[in-house]
Amino acid sequence: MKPQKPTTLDFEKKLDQLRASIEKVQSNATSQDQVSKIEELKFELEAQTAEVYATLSPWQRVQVARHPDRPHTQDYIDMCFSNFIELHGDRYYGDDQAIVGGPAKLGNHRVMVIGHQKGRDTQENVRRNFGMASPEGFRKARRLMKLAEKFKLPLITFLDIPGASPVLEAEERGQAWAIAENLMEMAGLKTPFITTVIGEGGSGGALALGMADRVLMQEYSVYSVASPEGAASIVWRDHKFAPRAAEALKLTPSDLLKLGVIDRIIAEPTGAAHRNYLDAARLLKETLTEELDSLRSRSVENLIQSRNAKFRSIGTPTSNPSGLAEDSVVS
Amino acid sequence: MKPQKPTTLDFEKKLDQLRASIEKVQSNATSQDQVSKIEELKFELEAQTAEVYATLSPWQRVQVARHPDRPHTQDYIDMCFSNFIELHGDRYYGDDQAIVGGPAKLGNHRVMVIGHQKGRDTQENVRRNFGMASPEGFRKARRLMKLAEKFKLPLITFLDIPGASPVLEAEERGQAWAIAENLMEMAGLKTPFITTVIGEGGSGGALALGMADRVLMQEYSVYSVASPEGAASIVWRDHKFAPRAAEALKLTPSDLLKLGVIDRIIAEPTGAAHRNYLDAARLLKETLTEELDSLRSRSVENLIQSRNAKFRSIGTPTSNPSGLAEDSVVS
Amino acid sequence: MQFFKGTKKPSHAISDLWITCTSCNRMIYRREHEDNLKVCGKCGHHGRLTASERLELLIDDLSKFEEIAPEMRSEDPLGFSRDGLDYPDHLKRYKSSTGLEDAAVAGTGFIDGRHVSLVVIDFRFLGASMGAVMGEKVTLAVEKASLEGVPLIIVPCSGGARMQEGMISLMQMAKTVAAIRNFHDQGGLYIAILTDPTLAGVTASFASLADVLIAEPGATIGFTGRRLIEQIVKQKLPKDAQSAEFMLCHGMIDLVVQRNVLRDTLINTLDLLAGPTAPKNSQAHTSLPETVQQ
Amino acid sequence: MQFFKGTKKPSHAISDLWITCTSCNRMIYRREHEDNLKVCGKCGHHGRLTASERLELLIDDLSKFEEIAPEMRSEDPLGFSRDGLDYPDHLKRYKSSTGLEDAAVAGTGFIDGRHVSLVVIDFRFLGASMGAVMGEKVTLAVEKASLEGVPLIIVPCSGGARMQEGMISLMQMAKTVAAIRNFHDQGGLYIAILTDPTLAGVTASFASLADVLIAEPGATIGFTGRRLIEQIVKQKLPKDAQSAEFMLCHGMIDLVVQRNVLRDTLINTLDLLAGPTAPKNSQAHTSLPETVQQ
Ligand SMILES: [Zn+2]
Ligand SMILES: [Zn+2]
Repeated sequence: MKPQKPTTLDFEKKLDQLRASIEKVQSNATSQDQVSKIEELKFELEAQTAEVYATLSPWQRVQVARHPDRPHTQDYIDMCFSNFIELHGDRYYGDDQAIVGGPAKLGNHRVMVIGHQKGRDTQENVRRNFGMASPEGFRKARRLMKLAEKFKLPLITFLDIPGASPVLEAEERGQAWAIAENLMEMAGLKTPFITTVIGEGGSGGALALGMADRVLMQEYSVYSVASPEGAASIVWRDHKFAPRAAEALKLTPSDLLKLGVIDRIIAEPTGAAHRNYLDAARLLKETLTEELDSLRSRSVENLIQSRNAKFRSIGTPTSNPSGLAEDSVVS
Repeated sequence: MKPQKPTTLDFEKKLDQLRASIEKVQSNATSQDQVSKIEELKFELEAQTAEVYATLSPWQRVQVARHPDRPHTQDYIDMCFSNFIELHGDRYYGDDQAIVGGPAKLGNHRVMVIGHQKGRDTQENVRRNFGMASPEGFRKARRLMKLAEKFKLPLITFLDIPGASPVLEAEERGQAWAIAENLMEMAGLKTPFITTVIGEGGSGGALALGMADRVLMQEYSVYSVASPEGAASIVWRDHKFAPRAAEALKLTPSDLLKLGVIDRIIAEPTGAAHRNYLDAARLLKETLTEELDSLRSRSVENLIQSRNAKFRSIGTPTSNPSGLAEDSVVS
Repeated sequence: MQFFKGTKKPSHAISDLWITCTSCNRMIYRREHEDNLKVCGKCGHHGRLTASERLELLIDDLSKFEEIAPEMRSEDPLGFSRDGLDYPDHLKRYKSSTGLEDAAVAGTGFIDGRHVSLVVIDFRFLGASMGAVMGEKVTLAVEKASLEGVPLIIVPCSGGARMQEGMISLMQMAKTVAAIRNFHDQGGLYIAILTDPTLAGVTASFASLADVLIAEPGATIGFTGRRLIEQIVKQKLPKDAQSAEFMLCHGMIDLVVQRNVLRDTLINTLDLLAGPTAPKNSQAHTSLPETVQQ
Repeated sequence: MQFFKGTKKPSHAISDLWITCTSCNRMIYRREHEDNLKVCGKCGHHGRLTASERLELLIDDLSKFEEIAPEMRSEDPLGFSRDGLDYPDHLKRYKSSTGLEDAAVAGTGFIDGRHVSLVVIDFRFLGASMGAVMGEKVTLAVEKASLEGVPLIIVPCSGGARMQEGMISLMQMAKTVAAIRNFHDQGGLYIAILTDPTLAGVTASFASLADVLIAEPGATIGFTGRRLIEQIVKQKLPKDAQSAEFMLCHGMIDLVVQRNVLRDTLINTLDLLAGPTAPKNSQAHTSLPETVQQ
């Protein structure tokens, strides 16, 4: 559901001013001159938007990824998929609305789609706990993963979570256990599996849906081991160092592509997904379809082997048995 | 743990009087005459006990099966097994103390033992909810069944439950789901599996641990689709008809052996297990060992096939396609 | 849709023309209620359907329904008698009032052209208590689905165990579940539609083990009946306790679906999980993939 | 038992002779504390053990411990620097204070004559945060256990993720779990002994996926740290929240075991689940049955 009242980030303000000018001219445009003026302003808006977004700092990118108007999982389900049936419940304790999922069609592919779900307004955010999933959400996701495996539906997940719910009740019901069980499930899941970070990929709660054959990120999403605020508290002992932490954590798509943590970046329309839902959805759907076609041409055994080999290789440090390795490079 | 203050059932009263006489004579026995008197009284006690227990009505058998002094699962674990390690928790919600379980040794066999656990005194009964298991108890049992299967430990279970916990909280956490999942687990469990009703085998909560290759009952246990009180409420619309329901339900070991629901009856010492823990345990252990030796000589595939074939055949009604079968018997 | 055309209404006395909603107590014109699939137009209460009404609602063509073991009836394993009424005579009374041999009706039919194995259950027959006939018919339907590689659809309903069959009744839980485990191990698709009420041994065996659990609005679903819980805890339960919506909220079921879109939801679920309809008697198991190489 | 004979104590200044219990604040004679396996004689508080103390406590003979990748050390994948302190220099400080390259020590050894693959973790090294070295060493130990068909014993401890390695740190969760899944699929036995504290990504990956989860008394175990929870909910948590005993009560762990019987409990568990000790390099996988025919 698109937002009723758009939110403007600091660095978007001058773009909003341009937008206001365009509307003003447009509202009483009669002469050919005025029409040209509008065209000119629109061109200007496009150029300035591109410029602003080309030079975002990592911390500004975090703001975009968290933008309250940014499309969420259900928006992409509505725009990219058909025949979706939302399935509910973990069969143990509850139905966590911070995670949604169910079978659907992506073009002609029957798939299982699961994602973190933030709310759009305060009321929905309370219901969805601001997208901070609880153990029963992760367990619902695991149940749906097993269904996907059983019925040989490729799995498509969307990551968009500030972090797993940080309350005592979640601890009591085994937040860590729920996440670990999901990882173990995904490590051997016998079906093609694509994940896309569509907003905030926050820590273990994000990875709990994201151990996929193909890990994609939308252009203005971020994916991080901890929130910049949390990392700042730990490393700088003050959450106000969040912008510096955002820089240091290397949480942008291009950095993570270089680090080998993700496989591909999905472009967003100028001004990011929250300015143009339809184009964002179209670009996402095209990429998902292309990736899915490619994965389906491979055997499930091959997929699982490659999936685990990929995660096996991330960050493997050089082992220097007896400290000889460094020297032996010389000889 | 043996009870401190024994309880006496109505039909045991005259036996208790005899016991009191013996103690009285014993306490100041000096002459040879008195010693002979004691022998005589003891002989009389044995004979009368045998007589009383030979003619128990089904309803009286229900009282014996529920006898507060009757040995419970933990008593048999202590007396028949060694090296027991109690494992806790369902990994979802809690640790239900109405079910205990863990690996142990039965003679030289490494096994997994699981059973319903009633309390001995009020305090323990509160902790163990009078043996009425909750969903997390059944889920703990399922986890231990899976461990047994993984490590190829034969499974030995003890049934002793008035019924699954009948409170709203148990409904909320899926009491029915937990029991059904256990049945599905046991239906394909790849390990030899023996169950013994040691007290009250109450309904689905009992069966949730009891879909075994060999279903045994101790001589003075009962196994029933519902408590006699519950069945009386349903059928006679008054729980006071419990004695009549106990009769009608065919819940005694010999009736159930005839009906093909159980495979074997384990003898108890004269006066039932609560009068003689050690002999009851010895008879139980001998039977379990014998049955286990026999099951271990068979392949797991064969066991599962026979297990399901047995339950498949229970109560299969005559199908009379087109109503012809009855006539065709004549021709 | 010509709904419930099989329902016989011999006379048109006033009491036959109007019924009272069991939920909101308002009078409803019977014809309208039946046109509305027995859902109260005022309060949305979903009335119970008979076995044949349920079949008519779900399958393409009642005449193509091939019933499994239609004549199967309860034996009297315990020699059960209550106040002079023998169990077999008791059953005969229900047969004459319902036209059924027992609560469960099993068979194969088509849903949107797809061959399925199906069980529906009629509460009118002794409160749909589970005895050997229900256990056996469910098991036969599951075995049929396994054998033919078609989806399994069960529409459970039950007040509890069939007391008159004692432990034979309890053992039907084990029997049905063993068949369902085998079906799942083969990769079969099982969808259950829980109706009012689904309780006790039926919920704790075949009913809750579906891949997708749909429930009708307001249906009572659980293990222990409300009356017993209230006796034990000595207080009234909230009105919605054990309702389908309550169970959805507690994570136990997938969907609560209004009866007027039940068949469509079922068809969509079948299409998504089992794939496009294969022609009848096709070799392909419906749950096999179309394009993933194995 | 000659406990912690490896602990070096160069001087005997008064501050070295006495320590203060971090739980009850009472003074304890250091020698007595170490003889008591660093368990406070007054309040029972289980003090943290170093990696070598933990090994000495659990395995038969420290000299037969074959360490895996002892020289492996963190690289600096992000080029991380804080206030002029580069991450590699940061690590060097910890190396010089602990003598370790990183928090995790992995290897193979014997417990009661049984060959096992083992990982112990030392909190002193950067709060036992999980970076690529811990992830890699755990993975290598799991792979070793798979390859040799021996039980896997991990003694986790961690304050959280290694921020300085960013997403590389997070990915260690996936890496370790994939190895553990493979080990479980092979039927391997994995026992974890959770120590104070076991939090965040370590609990949410390899630590909680054991067949048997043992914890030390009073150990803090969970996902989110206490401080963050208290910030979010704006109130103090109960003192025992996230303790081993709390987690036992909530069904998350199997056993809380006093340190003085920990080794015996571990041996009994190994004997029961993996069977009698097989000679080293025996062909038989320890989890295979002795008498059941397959
Ligand atoms: Zn109404
Ligand atoms: Zn202390």
